Amino acid sequence: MNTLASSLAPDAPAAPAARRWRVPLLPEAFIGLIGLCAYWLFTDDVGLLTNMVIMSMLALSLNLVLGQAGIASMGQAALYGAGAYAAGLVALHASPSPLLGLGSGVLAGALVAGLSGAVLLRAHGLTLVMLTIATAQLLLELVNWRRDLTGGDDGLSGFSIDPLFGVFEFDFMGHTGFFYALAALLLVHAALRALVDSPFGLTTRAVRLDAGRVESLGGRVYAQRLTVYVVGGAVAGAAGALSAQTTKVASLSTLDFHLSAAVLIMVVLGGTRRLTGALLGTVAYMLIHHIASGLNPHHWLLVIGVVLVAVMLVLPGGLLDAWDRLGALARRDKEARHGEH
Amino acid sequence: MSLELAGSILIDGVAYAMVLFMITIGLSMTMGLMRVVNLAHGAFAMAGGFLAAALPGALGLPVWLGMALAIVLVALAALPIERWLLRRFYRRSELDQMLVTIGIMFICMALANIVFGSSIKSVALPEALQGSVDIGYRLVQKHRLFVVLLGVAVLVLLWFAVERSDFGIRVRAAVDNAPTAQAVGIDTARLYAIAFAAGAALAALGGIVGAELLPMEASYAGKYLVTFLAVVAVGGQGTLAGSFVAALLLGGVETTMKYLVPQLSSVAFFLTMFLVLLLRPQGLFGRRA
Amino acid sequence: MASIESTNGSTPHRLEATGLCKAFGGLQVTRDVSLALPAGARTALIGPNGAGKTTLVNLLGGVLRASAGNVRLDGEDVSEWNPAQRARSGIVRTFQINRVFKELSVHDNVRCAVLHRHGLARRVWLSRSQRAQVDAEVDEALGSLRIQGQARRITGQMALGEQRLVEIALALAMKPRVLLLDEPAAGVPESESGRILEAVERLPGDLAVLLIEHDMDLVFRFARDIVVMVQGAVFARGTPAEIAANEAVREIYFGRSGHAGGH
Amino acid sequence: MQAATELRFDQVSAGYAGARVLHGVDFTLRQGRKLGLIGRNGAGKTTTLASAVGHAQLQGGRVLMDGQDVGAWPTHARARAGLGYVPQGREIFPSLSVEENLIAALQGRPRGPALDRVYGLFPRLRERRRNGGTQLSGGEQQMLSVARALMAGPSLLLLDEPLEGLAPKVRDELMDAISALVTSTGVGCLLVEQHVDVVLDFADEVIVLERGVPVFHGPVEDLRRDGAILDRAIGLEKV
Amino acid sequence: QTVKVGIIAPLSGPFSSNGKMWEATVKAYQKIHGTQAGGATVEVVWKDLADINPAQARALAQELIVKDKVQYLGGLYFTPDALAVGAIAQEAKVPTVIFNAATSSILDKSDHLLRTSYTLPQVSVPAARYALEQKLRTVVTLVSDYGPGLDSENAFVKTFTAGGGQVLEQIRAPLKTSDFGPFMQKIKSLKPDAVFVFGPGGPPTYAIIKAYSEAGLKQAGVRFIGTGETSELDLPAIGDAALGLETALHYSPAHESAMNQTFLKTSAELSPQVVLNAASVGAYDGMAVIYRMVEATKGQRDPAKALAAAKGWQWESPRGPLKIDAQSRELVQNVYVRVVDKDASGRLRNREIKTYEMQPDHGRSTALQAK
Ligand SMILES: Nc1ncnc2c1ncn2[C@@H]1O[C@H](COP(=O)(O)OP(=O)(O)OP(=O)(O)O)[C@@H](O)[C@H]1O
Ligand SMILES: Nc1ncnc2c1ncn2[C@@H]1O[C@H](COP(=O)(O)OP(=O)(O)OP(=O)(O)O)[C@@H](O)[C@H]1O
Ligand SMILES: [Mg+2]
Ligand SMILES: [Mg+2]
Repeated sequence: MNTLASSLAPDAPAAPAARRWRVPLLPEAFIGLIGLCAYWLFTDDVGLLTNMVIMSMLALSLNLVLGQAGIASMGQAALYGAGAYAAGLVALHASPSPLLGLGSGVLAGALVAGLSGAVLLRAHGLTLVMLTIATAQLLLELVNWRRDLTGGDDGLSGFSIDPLFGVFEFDFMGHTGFFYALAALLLVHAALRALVDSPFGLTTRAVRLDAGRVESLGGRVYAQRLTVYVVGGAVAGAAGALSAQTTKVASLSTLDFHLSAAVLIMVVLGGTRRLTGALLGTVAYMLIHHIASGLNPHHWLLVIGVVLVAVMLVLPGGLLDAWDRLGALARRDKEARHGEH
Repeated sequence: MSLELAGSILIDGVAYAMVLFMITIGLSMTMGLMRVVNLAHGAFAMAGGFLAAALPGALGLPVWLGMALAIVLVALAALPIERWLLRRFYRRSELDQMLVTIGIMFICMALANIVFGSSIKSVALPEALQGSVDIGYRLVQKHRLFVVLLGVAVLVLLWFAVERSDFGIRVRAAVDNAPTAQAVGIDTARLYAIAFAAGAALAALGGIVGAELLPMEASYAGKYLVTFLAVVAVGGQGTLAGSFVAALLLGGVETTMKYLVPQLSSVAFFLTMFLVLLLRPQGLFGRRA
Repeated sequence: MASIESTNGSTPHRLEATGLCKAFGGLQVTRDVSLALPAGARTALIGPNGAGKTTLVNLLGGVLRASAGNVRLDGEDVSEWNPAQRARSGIVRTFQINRVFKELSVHDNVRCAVLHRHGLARRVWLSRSQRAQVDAEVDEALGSLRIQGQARRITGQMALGEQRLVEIALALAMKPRVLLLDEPAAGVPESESGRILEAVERLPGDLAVLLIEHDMDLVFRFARDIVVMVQGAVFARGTPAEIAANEAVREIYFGRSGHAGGH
Repeated sequence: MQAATELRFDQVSAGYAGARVLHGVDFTLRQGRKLGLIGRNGAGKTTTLASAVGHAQLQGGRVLMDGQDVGAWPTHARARAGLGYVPQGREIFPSLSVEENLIAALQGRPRGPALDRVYGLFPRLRERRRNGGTQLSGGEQQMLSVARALMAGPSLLLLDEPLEGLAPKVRDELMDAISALVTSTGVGCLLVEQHVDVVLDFADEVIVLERGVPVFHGPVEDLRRDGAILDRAIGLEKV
Repeated sequence: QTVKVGIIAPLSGPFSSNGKMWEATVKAYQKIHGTQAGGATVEVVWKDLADINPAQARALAQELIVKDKVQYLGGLYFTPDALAVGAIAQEAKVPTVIFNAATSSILDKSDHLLRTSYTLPQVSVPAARYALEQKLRTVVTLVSDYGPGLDSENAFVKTFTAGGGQVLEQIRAPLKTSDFGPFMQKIKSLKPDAVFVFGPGGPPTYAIIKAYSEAGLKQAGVRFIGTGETSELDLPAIGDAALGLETALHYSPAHESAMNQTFLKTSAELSPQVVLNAASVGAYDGMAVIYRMVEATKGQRDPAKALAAAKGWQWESPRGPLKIDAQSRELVQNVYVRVVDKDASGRLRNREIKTYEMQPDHGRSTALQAK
C-alpha cells in the first residue's frame, strides 16, 4: 500500500529498483482531457484557450531551460519571436502549409537558441539574465530595422494558412487553431517528459546543481547546457509559429521583454521542479489576467502582483507545492479510510 | 567631429551617466551587499519621485524639504517590506527574489496608477537648481551639474560607509550565511533592515534627482528596469566604482550615438552591454564569483 | 615495494607528474613537485595544513593548470586536458569538502556517475539491458560502502558524515584507474572510516590510489608509500616505517601524538 | 552584558521541520568545565549544539542560560551572552577575506587586541589574512572557524568537530590551546569529536548519544571502565 | 432588443489614461444621445488591452464576436492590434470603428474597417503648409523611429520640400529614448527655422518638450511645429515650457462650439477626474458612426447595409464638420493649427489659431483616386 501510494506521489525521488510500470501517456491523456473539457465548457472563449495552450508551450520550453538546466533566461521571447516570424515569412513567401510553417518555426527557434546560446551560456547568474535580455532586444531591433521584410512595428500580416490536412480551415471561430495547438502541446509535453525522465534529464539536473562536480565525473557541461537550450529554443519556436499561424500576425510584441518576463512569471508561479508546473502556472496566470481584467480592468496589475507575492511567500515551490500538498492530503485521507476497513 | 560637438557629447554624456549612476547605485549596493536581486528598486525610485512631486504642493512645504521628506518616507516604507517579505527570500534562489520583487513592483505600479493616474508628473526643482549656465556655445542645466556633484558625493560617502567600516563586512557575512552570522553575534535582522532602508533611500534620491531625464509616470518602475540592471551588471554587482564607470560607459555610448547615428543609439546600448559581459562576465569591476 | 621516484624506465607509470609548479598571486603553493603512481600504488600524501596537498590534487585532476611541469597518464601527456577529459580517461578525485548533488537522491547521485562512465549520460533512451547494467553498478557502489539502505534519501538531508560516504561512492562508481582521495574520512568516525578503506581495497588491484589524510591510523593502515609535503614542496618520501622514523617529519607534522608506524 | 556562566539542557527534544532528532537530552555546561559529546554519524550531535545556539527547532524541554529560559531568544542574543560556536563544516563566510571573517564576529569590540590574540594562536592565519576565506586550505579554514568563535571572548564554547582536517600536530596544539583557555579564562567547553581518544583525553565528563537519546552521561573514567557502552554506541572495536 | 458594441481599449497599464478617457467619452455620448438607436438599445462591452499585443487583440475580438455576440467593434489604440482585429473583422463581417490607431495603411487590410481618429499625413501635411506660410525656410525633423513617426516624417518632408522648403536633417529617435537633450543640441547647432516633431504620447513627448526648452531652442528662434505633442494630459507636467508651441491636429478641447461645450460639460459631470485630449473625439465620433449604422439597420445584423450607411455620411461633431469618404472610408475633417497659451483661469490649453478645412487623409484616398 505504502509503496503504491508513494509511486503516485508526483515528485517521489526516483527509485529505480522499485520502479513500477506506468501507463505510458497518462499525463498527456490527462492534459488532453482537461483541454477537451475546457473546450466543451468554454467554447465561446476558444481564442483565450488557444492562447493559453500556446503560452503553455512557451512556458514548457522555459521550464525545461530554467527548471531543469538552471539557465535563468529573461529573453525566451527571442526564441518565440523567431518562430513566429519564421512561420509568418514562410506563409507569406513560400507556402501556406501549416505544418511547413510550424517546422520552420521549430528550426528558427533552435537556430537562434544555438547561435545565441553558444555565446551566452558561458555566463551565469545576473550576467546570464542580462545577456538573454540583450539578445532579445537586439533581435527586436534587427526585426524593427528590416521593416521591409518584417513590417516593423506594424507587424507581419497579410498571410493566410492553408486548411490543416486540406480539411480543417483556420477560420475566425478558431476551433481548428485550438485543436491544432493542443495536439502540438501534447506532443511536445510527451517528448519533453521523456527527455526529463531520461539519463539526459538526470545529467541536466546534476549540471544545474553542481556543474563542477559533473565535470569531475567526466561530463560535458557546456554541451549539455547548449543542447538543452536548443531543445528549449525549438519548443519556444514552435509556440511562436503556432501563435503566428492562429492569429495571422507576427508582431514585435512576440520579441518583447514583457513577454519574456511574463513567461518567467508563469513558470516560477507554477513551480520549476517539474514540467507540470509550467502548465499550472500558465493557466493560473492567464486565468487571473482574464478574470481580474474582466472584473476591473484598471487594476489587474495589482491583482497579479499580490498573487505573485503571496504565492512566492506561501508556496516556495510554486503552485506545484499546493498541488503536491493536496495530493498528499488526499492520499492520507484514502489511507486512513483503508485503515478502517 | 567638431570640438563643439565633442564637448556637447561629453557634457550630455556625463550628465546622463550621473543620473543613471544615482539611480543604480542603491540597486548595486543591495545586490552586491545583500545579494538580493531587487527588481522593485525602480519602484522605490518611483515612489520617491511621486512623493517629491506631490508633497510640496499638498503640504505647502518648500521644494527641497518635500524631497527630503519623500526620501525618508520611502526608507520607512521599505522597512516593513524588508521585515515581512524580503527577509524570507535572502536564502532563496535569485529567481525567487526576482519574482517576489517583480510582484512588489507590479503592486507599486498599480498603486501609483490609482493614486497619481497614468500621466506624467513633474518633480519641481528648488529655485537654486533651475535654469542653465551658459558656457559659451551652449547651455548646461544647473540641475545636471548638481547631479554630477551629488553623484560624486554619494560615491565617496558610500565608499566610507561600506568599504571602510565593519558595517559592510557584517552585512556581507549576514547574507553569506545568516545562521552562522547570528551565531557569531550579528543581529542580522537589524542589519538587513538598515541596509535595505538605505538602499531604498538611495533609490528615492536617484529617482527624484533623475526625474528630469527619466520622468515620473506610473509605469516608470518597469520601464527603466532593464536599463538599471544593465548598469549594475556591466559595473559588477556591489562595486561602487563599477556602477560609476558602467554608467559613464553606457551613458556615454548612448549619448554619442544620439549625436552621430540616432537610430542605432539603443542598439549601441545593448551591444555595449553584451560585449562587456561577454568579455568580463563578472562586470567591469566585479569580483569573480 | 613500488617505486615512487620518477623513473625514465620503459613501462610508463599509471600517473606521473613531473616538475609541477603553481602560484596564487605571489604565493607559491606548489614548488617543483614530481610524483609517480605505478599501477597498484597505495600512496599517502601527508603534510601540514596549507602545504599544498589539495592544490596538487587539483593539478592532477585538471581543475587547476600548472604553470610549469606536466602530468602523464600511462605515458600520455594530459597536462592540457580539462577535468572532464581527465575524468573520462580514468583520473577520478573526491573533494575535501563534500560536493554531492544535494537535491538528488543517493541513488541518482551515483547513477549520474555510472551513466557518465559508460558515456550514457546524454542518452534520451536506454535499452532494458543497459538500464539493468547501470542499476547493478549503482547498487554495487552503494553496497561497497554499505549504504544501499539510504538509496532513496535526498542526499542534502543526511548528516554530513553520511553525505561523505556518498561523495566516496560517486568516485568508486567511476571505476577509476587513478583515484585521488582528498581526506575521504574527514567527518566520518573512526569506526566507519574502515568501510572506506575496505571499499577501496575491493577495487581492482592495478588501480593507483593517492590518499590525503590527517588521520594517521588510516594512513598507516593503508599506505605502502608515503609522500610528505611541506610548503608546496616534497619534503620526504619513503615507506611508512621510514616516514614514522623520520625525526624532521615528526617535528613538523606529527607532533607529540607521533606515529611509530601505526599502533 | 553579563557573560553567561552556565548552559543547561533540560529534557530537550529538538529537530528540524517535521523530524524529531533529539529525545530528552539533559546536561549542564559550566564555566571551567570540559564536556565531551560522542555518537555515530547522524546520532544528533550537531543537532544538540544547533539547539543550544538556536539553529534547530526546540520541540520540547528547555534550554537555559544562567537559569534563564533562552528558548525564544534569537541566536545572536545567545552569542552576545557569551555562547561561542564552531559549526561543523567550518561555515566560513565565502565573500569575506580571512581578516574580515574575524572582524565580522567582533560584536563591537576593538579590533586590535582580539585579532592579535587569535593570530597568536594561529600564526598561519596572519600570513593569509588578505586571502579570501574559502581560498584557504581545508585545515586553515578550520583554524579560521575556531579563531572566529574566539574573537568575542566567549564564556561558553561549543565546538563541532573542530579537528576535522587538521594536521596531527595542529590538532595537538589546538587541543592544548583550548585546554589552556579553559584553565586560564575559565571558559566552559562542549566538544563534539569523531576521535574518541581525543574526547576521552580532553573531557571531564562525557555524553554518548544514540539516535538522539543519551545512553551514557558521566565522568570519563566511568566510560573508560565501561567499554561495552562505547562499543555499542559508537561501534568502536578498540579503546 | 439590444445591439452590443465591443470596445477594445487600454484600460490598464501605461496608456490607461486614454482608456479611461474613452470610457468617459462613450458615457458622455450615451448620456447626450441616449442609449436607443433605430429602436434598439445600444450596450457597450469593454475589453482591456493594455499594450501592443496583436495575439491578445485577436483573442479579445474573437471573444467579443463569438461569446458576447457584438454587432460592432470599436476602440483599438495601436496599429498592430488594429491590423490583427481587422483580419478577424473581415472574416466575421463585423463593422469595426478604429478610435485611434493612426497609421495610414490599416484600412487597406479590411473593408469592414472605419476610422474616426485621423491619419498622420492628414495632420502632417497641413503642418508643413503652415510652416511654409509662416515663411519658415529650413526645418529639421525629429520623429520617433516607428511606423507613425515615419508616416508623419514622410508626409511633412514631401509637402515641405515640394513647397520650396529645405529639410536640413531627418532625425529618428529610438522609441524608448528618454533623454532628447543631445538631439536638441544637435538641432541647435544646425540653426534651422523650425523643428518638426512627432513623438508618441506620454513620456517621450514630455521629454522632447523639456529638452527643447532646456536647450534654449525657443530663445534661439527655432520654432516648434508638432502634431499631438502638447496633449492636455501632459501639459500640467510640462508646465510653462509648453507655451508658444504650435501643433496641427484635428481637435482641441478648447475648440469653440456649442456642441463641444455640451460634450465637455457632460463628460466633466459624469467623470470629473478624467482629462480629455484629442483622442477623446475619436471615441465620441466612433460612437456616432456606430449609432448611425445601428439606426440604418434597425438593430439587425446587416454589415453591408451598415457600412453603406456610414460611407459618405456627413455630420457635425464637437470637433467640427466630418465626412466619411465614400470610397476610401477615411475621415475628412478640419485640421487646426493650435498654439499653447493659458486660459482665463491660468490653465494651459491648445488655442486654435488657424483652420485647414476638410482635409482628406492625404494618403490612401488620394492614391485610390489616382487609380
Ligand atoms: N584559490 C586560491 N587563492 C589563493 N590562495 C589559495 C587558493 N587555493 C589555495 N590557496 C592557498 O594555498 C595553500 C595550499 O592550499 P591547499 O588547499 O593545497 O593545502 P592542503 O595541503 O590541502 O591543506 P589542508 O591539509 O589544510 O587541506 C594554502 O595556504 C591556501 O591558503
Ligand atoms: N536540516 C536538516 N533537516 C532534516 N533532517 C536533518 C537536518 N540536518 C540533520 N538532519 C537529520 O538529523 C539527524 C541527526 O543529524 P546530526 O547532524 O545532528 O548528526 P551528527 O551526530 O552531528 O552526525 P555527524 O557525525 O555525521 O555530523 C540525521 O539523521 C540527519 O539526517
Ligand atoms: Mg586540503
Ligand atoms: Mg554533526
